[in-house]
Amino acid sequence: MLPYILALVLLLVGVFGIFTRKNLIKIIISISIIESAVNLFLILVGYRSGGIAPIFTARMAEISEFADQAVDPLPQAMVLTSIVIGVSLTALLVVISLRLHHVYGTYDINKIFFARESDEE
Amino acid sequence: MEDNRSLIIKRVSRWMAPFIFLYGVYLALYGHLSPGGGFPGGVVVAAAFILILLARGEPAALSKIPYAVAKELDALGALLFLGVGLAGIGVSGVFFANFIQEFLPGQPLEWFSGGTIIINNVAIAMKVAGSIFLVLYFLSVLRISGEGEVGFSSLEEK
Amino acid sequence: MNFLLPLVVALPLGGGFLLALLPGRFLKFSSFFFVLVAISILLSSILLLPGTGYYEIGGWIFPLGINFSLDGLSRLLLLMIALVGFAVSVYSASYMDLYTSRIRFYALFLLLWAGLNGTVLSGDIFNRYVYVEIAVIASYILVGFGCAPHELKAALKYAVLGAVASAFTLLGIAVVYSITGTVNIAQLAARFSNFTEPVFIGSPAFFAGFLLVLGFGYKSAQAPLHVWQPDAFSAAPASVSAMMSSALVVIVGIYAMSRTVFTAFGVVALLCWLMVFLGLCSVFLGLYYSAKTDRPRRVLSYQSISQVGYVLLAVGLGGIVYSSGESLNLSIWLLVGGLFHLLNHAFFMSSLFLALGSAEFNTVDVDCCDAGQGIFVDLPLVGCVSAIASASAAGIPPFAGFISKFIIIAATWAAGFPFIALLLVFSTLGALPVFYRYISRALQGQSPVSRRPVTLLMKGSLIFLVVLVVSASFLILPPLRSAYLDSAAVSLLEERPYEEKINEWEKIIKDAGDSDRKTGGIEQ
Amino acid sequence: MIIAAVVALYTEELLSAVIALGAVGFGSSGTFLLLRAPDLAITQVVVEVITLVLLIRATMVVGSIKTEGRQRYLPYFLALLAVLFLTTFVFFSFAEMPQFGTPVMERFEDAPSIYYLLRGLDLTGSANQVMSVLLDFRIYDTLGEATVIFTAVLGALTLLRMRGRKQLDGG
Repeated sequence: MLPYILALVLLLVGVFGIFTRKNLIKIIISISIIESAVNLFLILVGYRSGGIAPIFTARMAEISEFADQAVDPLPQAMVLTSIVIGVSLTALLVVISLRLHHVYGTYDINKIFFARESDEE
Repeated sequence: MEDNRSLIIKRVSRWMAPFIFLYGVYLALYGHLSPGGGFPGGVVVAAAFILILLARGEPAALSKIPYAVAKELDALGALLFLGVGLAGIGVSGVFFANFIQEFLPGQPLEWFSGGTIIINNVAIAMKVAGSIFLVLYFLSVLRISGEGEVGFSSLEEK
Repeated sequence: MNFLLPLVVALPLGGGFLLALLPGRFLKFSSFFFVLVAISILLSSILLLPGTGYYEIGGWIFPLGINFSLDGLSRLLLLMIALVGFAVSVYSASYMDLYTSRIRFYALFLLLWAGLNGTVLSGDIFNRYVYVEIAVIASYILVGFGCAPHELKAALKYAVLGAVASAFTLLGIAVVYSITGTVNIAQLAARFSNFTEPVFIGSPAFFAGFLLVLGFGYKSAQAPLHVWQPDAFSAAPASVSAMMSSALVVIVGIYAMSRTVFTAFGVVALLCWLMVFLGLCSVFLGLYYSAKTDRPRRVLSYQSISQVGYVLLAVGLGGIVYSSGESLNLSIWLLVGGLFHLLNHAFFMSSLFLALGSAEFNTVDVDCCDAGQGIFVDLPLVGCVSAIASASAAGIPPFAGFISKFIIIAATWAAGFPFIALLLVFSTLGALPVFYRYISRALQGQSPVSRRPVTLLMKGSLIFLVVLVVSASFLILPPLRSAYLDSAAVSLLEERPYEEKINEWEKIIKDAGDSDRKTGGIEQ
Repeated sequence: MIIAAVVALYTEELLSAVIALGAVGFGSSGTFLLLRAPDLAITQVVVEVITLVLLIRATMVVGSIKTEGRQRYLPYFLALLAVLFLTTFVFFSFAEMPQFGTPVMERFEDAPSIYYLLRGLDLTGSANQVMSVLLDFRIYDTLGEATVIFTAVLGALTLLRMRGRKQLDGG
């Protein structure tokens, strides 16, 4: 149970950060934290106590022995996909926030979102 | 700006870059036997070019991998991946059938095994290398601060 | 016809990849190619309409691999996306003249379309999450396509909150996987119907369902989570707003949500109540804000929130009635009303947004359009299209919008929720003055300076859409209704899809396990 | 890792925050290695490097020290509410959650995972079962993943244009 709870504490830290931080970079960091927490949770689900990596090597004689020991490969494949999706999103967010920084000169979301309309055009 | 990089960095990067590149190719080609695979392989390949870009400047990097090539690599990798799927329809009649494994099964644990998995890993590596290089290239060339408009007019093609 | 199923996703994907490859000088060719891809997707979606079935990708039996599933609901929605997408792509072939790098727009639009088709067809919740991500990432970019500060701000708001919603969706999927050991929807349905204990508050299944409903609810802009939508729809190019309001919001939100709650979890009343709550909130908040504002884009986007709220409410109530087991007929009527309203919403919202976009294209000056005064004076066709579509949206009797709202309200009343039915009557009446004001402001007063004529392509797609808006009412005639709408509703309520397939799979895995145990025993 | 996450959120200097995020990422990479997921460990390291490069690029535009503005209480209240809400849910539902260390194939006989492990080598010929799941059994997911990167990169380039709308004077 403890590992699940640690992963969820990490998630909660990220959620707290999303709500309270005002800096765009900090918000992107919070999103990254939430994503790693979720990925960690998914891997924990597939873990087998005392298991081995799901890669068959020449040392193993029997496939059933391998199947009895290896950890679950499906969550690993899913996490691989979600890590990639996460980094794509981060890249996109960084590009958008860089461009906004050029316009407003700050990463503070209050200053960006409550800027006067006349500044925009 | 071009000449304030230290000579050591330039020399070391000249020696390191090919090895990093080879490591990336290895990760992609042996993904079905050992940990690794197309995505990290592609990123490591891109990292080799980024190293050249950062250590030796823009012209050196673009002489190794021009902007247009990176862009095509990105799209071609994706097309190759989709093409493997469509070839599955052509050969075995099923979308994304592993048709190589079906007709030419390799020996498990040898390099030639897994059928289309190798091709797919290479396709993903191409795609990822192209796209990561493009993003980091444009972000590193982007002006850091200053007045006026930012962005690239070269990207506004009609 | 099942061989067409992979093509419906592969065509827009391949088209998008190829268009991204083209250099900028092939502008004419790329516009032509873009419309050609759109036509071929439309054709294959029409060809897919008669049948149902599944397709196993890679030839793996489907809890093992991923399957496309085409049933009564997904074929209808596939055709709806294709019709709207076709009209929007013909429209944007000349509307996007306002912007730079049109080829990238075409590529991104096709990728958005591919994501939507993949979401509709997928029979696997994790795969659905991936395709939803494609669609929403493409839409984050398309919202900020103009690169002006306010557009980038809208895109940023949408993307930041969307990333959090996606993470929660993934967490929900992880919890589902940990309690059931599968992500395939057919197997999930079998698993949940075998569970002895139902989904109750505090069970992991409810936690997962709650996360999934909230995650998809964010993407369908349901009321407490709608904050991104008006900004995004005001900032995006008109064609993108049309596609997003009519297809994206509905598909990645309502369709994905109801597939999870109904098909995978097996109609959970608690989650249906959550859907009804979200729907009711958005009906009223959408109406309230659309009455408060004068800017046309915002009026339309808040109205869109409100109309999608009707759909969610009807679908949720249908689930509640079904799970209480009182009257199957009534729950089917509720779902039919909801789905019919969903189709109507797609057609009238896309024509309203495209008509407004034509006015913006015509006047060039965006500030003037923002005020909304007299923008349709010089454009009789556009004004006409807008008027017809708003009449349908406001629920004026001969139009399809009236019929669908009437069905929803009547069935809600009959199902024993008179209070909700009265609220809905009130909100339907409340929408009338909003649309009246919208149209009359746009048709009266000084017409702004016209700079660009509205092109033939744009007019053509507007006429195409308005024909759809009007002819949608035929869908409620008994033969068509029983063929399409009823079967869609039944397929949503159907408890265990592809049951025989799952039984086959259980036999296969049992054999594999037995033979394995045998050889293992000999070795030892 | 949790400490690093808290540091990442509460440190004043953006660059140190980014580096603390790096610690979170490398920590999770190490955890993946402990949990017998070497593929993921490699990918996570590589991705973390990219994320760090991107975020450091983003912090380069500001001065080194950036103090946050005046804080309001409403966001804290909302955050506490959300956290409490999630915690309650988690508290109740985790009593029902399966034990840690028992993967799904030990609990369900018909989970696809058993079949991947038993027959993956024969059917796909790939020794690395993660790859055989990723690139053969569930290759359609990977097509989606590749499309996501493609879309994001195409979009990043699209959003880096100098101006998005054409000039008005052209008519």
